[in-house]
Amino acid sequence: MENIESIQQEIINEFDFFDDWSEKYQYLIDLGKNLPTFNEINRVDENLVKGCQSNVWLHAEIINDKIFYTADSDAIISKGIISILISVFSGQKPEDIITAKIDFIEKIGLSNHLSQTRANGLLAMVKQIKIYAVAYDSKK
Amino acid sequence: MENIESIQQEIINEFDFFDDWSEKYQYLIDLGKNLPTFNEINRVDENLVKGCQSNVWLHAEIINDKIFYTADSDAIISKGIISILISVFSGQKPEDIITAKIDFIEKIGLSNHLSQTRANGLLAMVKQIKIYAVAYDSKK
Amino acid sequence: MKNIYKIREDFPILNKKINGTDLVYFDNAATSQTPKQVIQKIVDYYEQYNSNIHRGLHSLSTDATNQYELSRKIIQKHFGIKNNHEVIFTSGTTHGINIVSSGLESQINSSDELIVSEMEHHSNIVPWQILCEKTDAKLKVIPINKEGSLDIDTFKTMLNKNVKFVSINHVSNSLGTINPIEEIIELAHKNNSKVLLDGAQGAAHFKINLSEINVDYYVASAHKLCGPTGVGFLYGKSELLEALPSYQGGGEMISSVTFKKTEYADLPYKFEAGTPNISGVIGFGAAIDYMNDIGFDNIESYEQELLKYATDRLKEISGIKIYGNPGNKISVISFNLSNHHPSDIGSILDQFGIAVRTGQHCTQPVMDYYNIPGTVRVSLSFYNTKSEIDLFIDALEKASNMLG
Amino acid sequence: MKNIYKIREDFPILNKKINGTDLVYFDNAATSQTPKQVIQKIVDYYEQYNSNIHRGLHSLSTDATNQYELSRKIIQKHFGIKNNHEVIFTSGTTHGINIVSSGLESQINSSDELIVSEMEHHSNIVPWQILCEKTDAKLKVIPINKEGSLDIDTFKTMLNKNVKFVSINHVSNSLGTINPIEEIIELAHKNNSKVLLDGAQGAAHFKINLSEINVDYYVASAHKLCGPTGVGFLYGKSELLEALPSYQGGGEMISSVTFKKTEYADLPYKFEAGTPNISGVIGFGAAIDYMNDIGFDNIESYEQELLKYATDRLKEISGIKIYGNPGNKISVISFNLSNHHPSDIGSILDQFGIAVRTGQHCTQPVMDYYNIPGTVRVSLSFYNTKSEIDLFIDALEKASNMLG
Ligand SMILES: Cc1ncc(COP(=O)(O)O)c(C=O)c1O
Ligand SMILES: Cc1ncc(COP(=O)(O)O)c(C=O)c1O
Repeated sequence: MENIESIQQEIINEFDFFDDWSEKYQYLIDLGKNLPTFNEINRVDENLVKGCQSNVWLHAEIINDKIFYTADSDAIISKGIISILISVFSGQKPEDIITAKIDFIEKIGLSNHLSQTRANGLLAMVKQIKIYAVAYDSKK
Repeated sequence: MENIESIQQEIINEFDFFDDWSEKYQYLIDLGKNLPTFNEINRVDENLVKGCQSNVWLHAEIINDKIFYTADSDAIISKGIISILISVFSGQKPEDIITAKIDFIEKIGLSNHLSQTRANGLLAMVKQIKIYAVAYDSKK
Repeated sequence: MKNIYKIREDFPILNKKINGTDLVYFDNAATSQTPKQVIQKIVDYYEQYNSNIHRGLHSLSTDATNQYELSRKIIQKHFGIKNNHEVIFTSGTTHGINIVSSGLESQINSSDELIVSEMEHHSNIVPWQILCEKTDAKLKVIPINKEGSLDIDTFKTMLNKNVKFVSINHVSNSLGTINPIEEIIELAHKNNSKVLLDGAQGAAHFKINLSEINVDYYVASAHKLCGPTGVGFLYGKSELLEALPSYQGGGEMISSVTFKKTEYADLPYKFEAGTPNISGVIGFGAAIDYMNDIGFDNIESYEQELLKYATDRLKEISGIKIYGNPGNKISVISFNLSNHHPSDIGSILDQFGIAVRTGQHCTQPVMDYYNIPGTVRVSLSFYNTKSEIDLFIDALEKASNMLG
Repeated sequence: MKNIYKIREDFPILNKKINGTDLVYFDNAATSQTPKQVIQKIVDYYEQYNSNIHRGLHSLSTDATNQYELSRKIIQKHFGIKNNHEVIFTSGTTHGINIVSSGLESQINSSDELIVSEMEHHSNIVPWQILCEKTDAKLKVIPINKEGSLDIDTFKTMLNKNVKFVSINHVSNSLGTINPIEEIIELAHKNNSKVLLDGAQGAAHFKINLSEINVDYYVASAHKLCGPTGVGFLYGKSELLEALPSYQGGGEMISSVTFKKTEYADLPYKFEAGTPNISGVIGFGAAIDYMNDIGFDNIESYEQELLKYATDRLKEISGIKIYGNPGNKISVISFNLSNHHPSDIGSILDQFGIAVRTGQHCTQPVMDYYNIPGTVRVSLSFYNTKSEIDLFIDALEKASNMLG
């Protein structure tokens, strides 16, 4: 498993290929469509991320000291964003997730193309990802 | 007794002599100082005119079918204004007071020099004067 | 009507570029744009006669008071209100409803019933829920039907001697439905129920004469009427407003204060405690003057033309589902496209410079009724054009392709 | 400080002529004037990004939301507030006090006591009278003395276990007295009483750190702080605001509405029902930025200089009686001249272009204490000058001659 920083760098490289916002959006949409099916058992209110315009469910479980995230949303662009977040964080160690500096969002130029409402949603997702990590970390 | 209209005209003529606001104000102040002493018996809440920044008391009595007004205020400019109103209305018949068109206020150019608050106060006084007239008229 | 391009010149914001393309502002039901005449009036206030109003003896205060009270007269005249003191300035529709709902507390008891409808804005639901919680009165709900109209037959069966109050919007902000308010008011009055009309949406689209329709209370917001934010008004019949306790304590609303006894001022000041939104009130008057210059008849017919054009063009797109198809509606269209989430559509449209609103539009019960998470809402105003609608349709088709 | 003539250029209204002469605006305690930077910010809003805030997906809404929330941050920082959500936007000081006083209804009962002072503005008296009427609690009053200071010794004897709340102004608007709030807060807290500080007058004259003084609630109005009308803020400690019921029902303040159950949103939105005064809030932030650019230390020392000069010059005039002579005061002077009625002085000063306030200044108990119908109040701001004071003194002497 690569570390969080290098995965972020890969994402940044990937987005560098795109010429305009529509290609970025198309990429997000495609990612959203390919997000693995969410286990219906986890579609519960406790997994709802507050502060998104659409519903976002985020589930976390720990396997061999690493956290694995799965998620879903009823909006496809949200799903695309989640997909990226999962590729960054899923399979990492709690302590790494907690301390990770998340800067790829500005670097891929997406923040200019996300409304405040969506940007808040994204922040809420990152926060929730970190909260899970803190919770697991403190249980150790 | 002259009629209301001709008294108003005299007041307008009088004010025509003045060059600026300060002479008008000085005249009002002098009139205020010379307002006959108000009978203390009439300094009661029922005689208070609502809507003036200072306290204005207005009393009316009927003698031989004519209404005689007396008034007082704790502010001298208000007293001056009252003094003019009394010279216009006091000693007139109720029906004449009720139907009188009051236009000397604009014509003497005082409305430009009265704040809204004072102008409202003046209106309130005229209204009260007319209310007394209506009351006496309906008793006849 | 004044030439549409001349009208558009009055609105500086319409020149704005978003993401490199021209702004197309189709979110008028949330907030309308402000013409330069209104902006200038606000600037004049701050540059020429900014001052606290009432009781001031100096010229600035006189000017500010006169302009503030002039707005009251403009509103009185425009809305066909009998008495000047029946116009109470508020901070908006929500504030106006709350003055009434909280003021009724002592007049409502546990055997009483209040009626709202399923299509109300949250601002016309929550205050009545709070009142019902405090008094144990019952809140009843007029249902809507698939067309997005009120079910008036059911409303008739709901009326009984316990119904003290009916609070209803003139026009639904999420569906655009124009409700048969004359009929509702008549039915309610026959039942001895008072009626509050939420005019937040209606006021911007046609002229209304409150004395003629004989409504008991009416509320609206300036910001939906080409006016500034933070101001609106409440109309109430004199005798009802007099029976209503004041909402806030403070300066201006009292005539005398001692620690033994405080006397309240007369209407309208009783409800206007504290320094009001003076520049806002003055801008509100200017906005109504502006709209009357354009002419409400012109506004109405032009907006209906836009509505028809936009609806027709939308229907060309496959997968479009429009919510609400009432006989009478304003230029608001709520829709979804295939199974796409409204926020996906809204985000992509925004990239094309097209501002629409997505979500529940503060009318969650309407969304629950249609069992959807929300809609994309296009709301058109008299300063919009058919070519803007074309741009919107183009963008929507592109969004549809992107979402696949 | 920035050169005073440069500062005056920021205020377009200061060029105004009244009755042919230059305006001298000495009514700053009623409403302060607005610099062009703030006016421009308001114009920018309407010309560039006027839009309803929160939940909107489009760019205008994003811009408006960001600017609105930026103002919250500016206020948070300026007033030394720990948490951003502890800043609640209101329509002004009066509104803020009413949110608290009406919200406390369920926490106060008939054995409780509330304390205000004899020098409060009506806005900080009437809401508590209403609360006491509803709950049968007792309203106690800290007396003032001839100097126009609070009688702190008496306050100490008033504190007992029944005193739940103390509501007090930082600075008296009619006398200018700066109250010893640190001491009052400490005494109240030792007694387990909560304290609301009415900052309507204080906020414009010096910086205050609410965390340091550890006050429980604080309120102020933008229009007294070089900001626009119709906006202010309420600060409250998180846990207190959370325990307070929301004041109004409506949009924005709820997170979910069904007819079965409505869930309220978190702070600060719980108290910000309905479309707020968006342009006002944004202008408020710009006003605080503007004043910080001038520098509150500079403002304070310059205003003290003006106060001293004006007081000295006033005292030269025979028959002047100044009310209040506390150790600490802001640049406000309340006076009478011989036996002349304040409104006579005010009217004549207005003819000379000098705007002062006359009357009771919404502090009738203070006037009752001094047994006068009112005062002439001169309130100076950092954009006033000594030569304006000279003009005022000249005019006052002429008024005195005219009145004889
Ligand atoms: C000390 C004090 N409190 C409260 C207020 C009321 O402020 P507002 O009218 O802005 O609500 C004022 C305004 O004059 C004041 O001076
Ligand atoms: C029908 C209706 N009622 C009430 C409101 C609330 O208006 P405001 O937010 O101006 O208080 C709105 C605004 O969206 C509305 O559309």
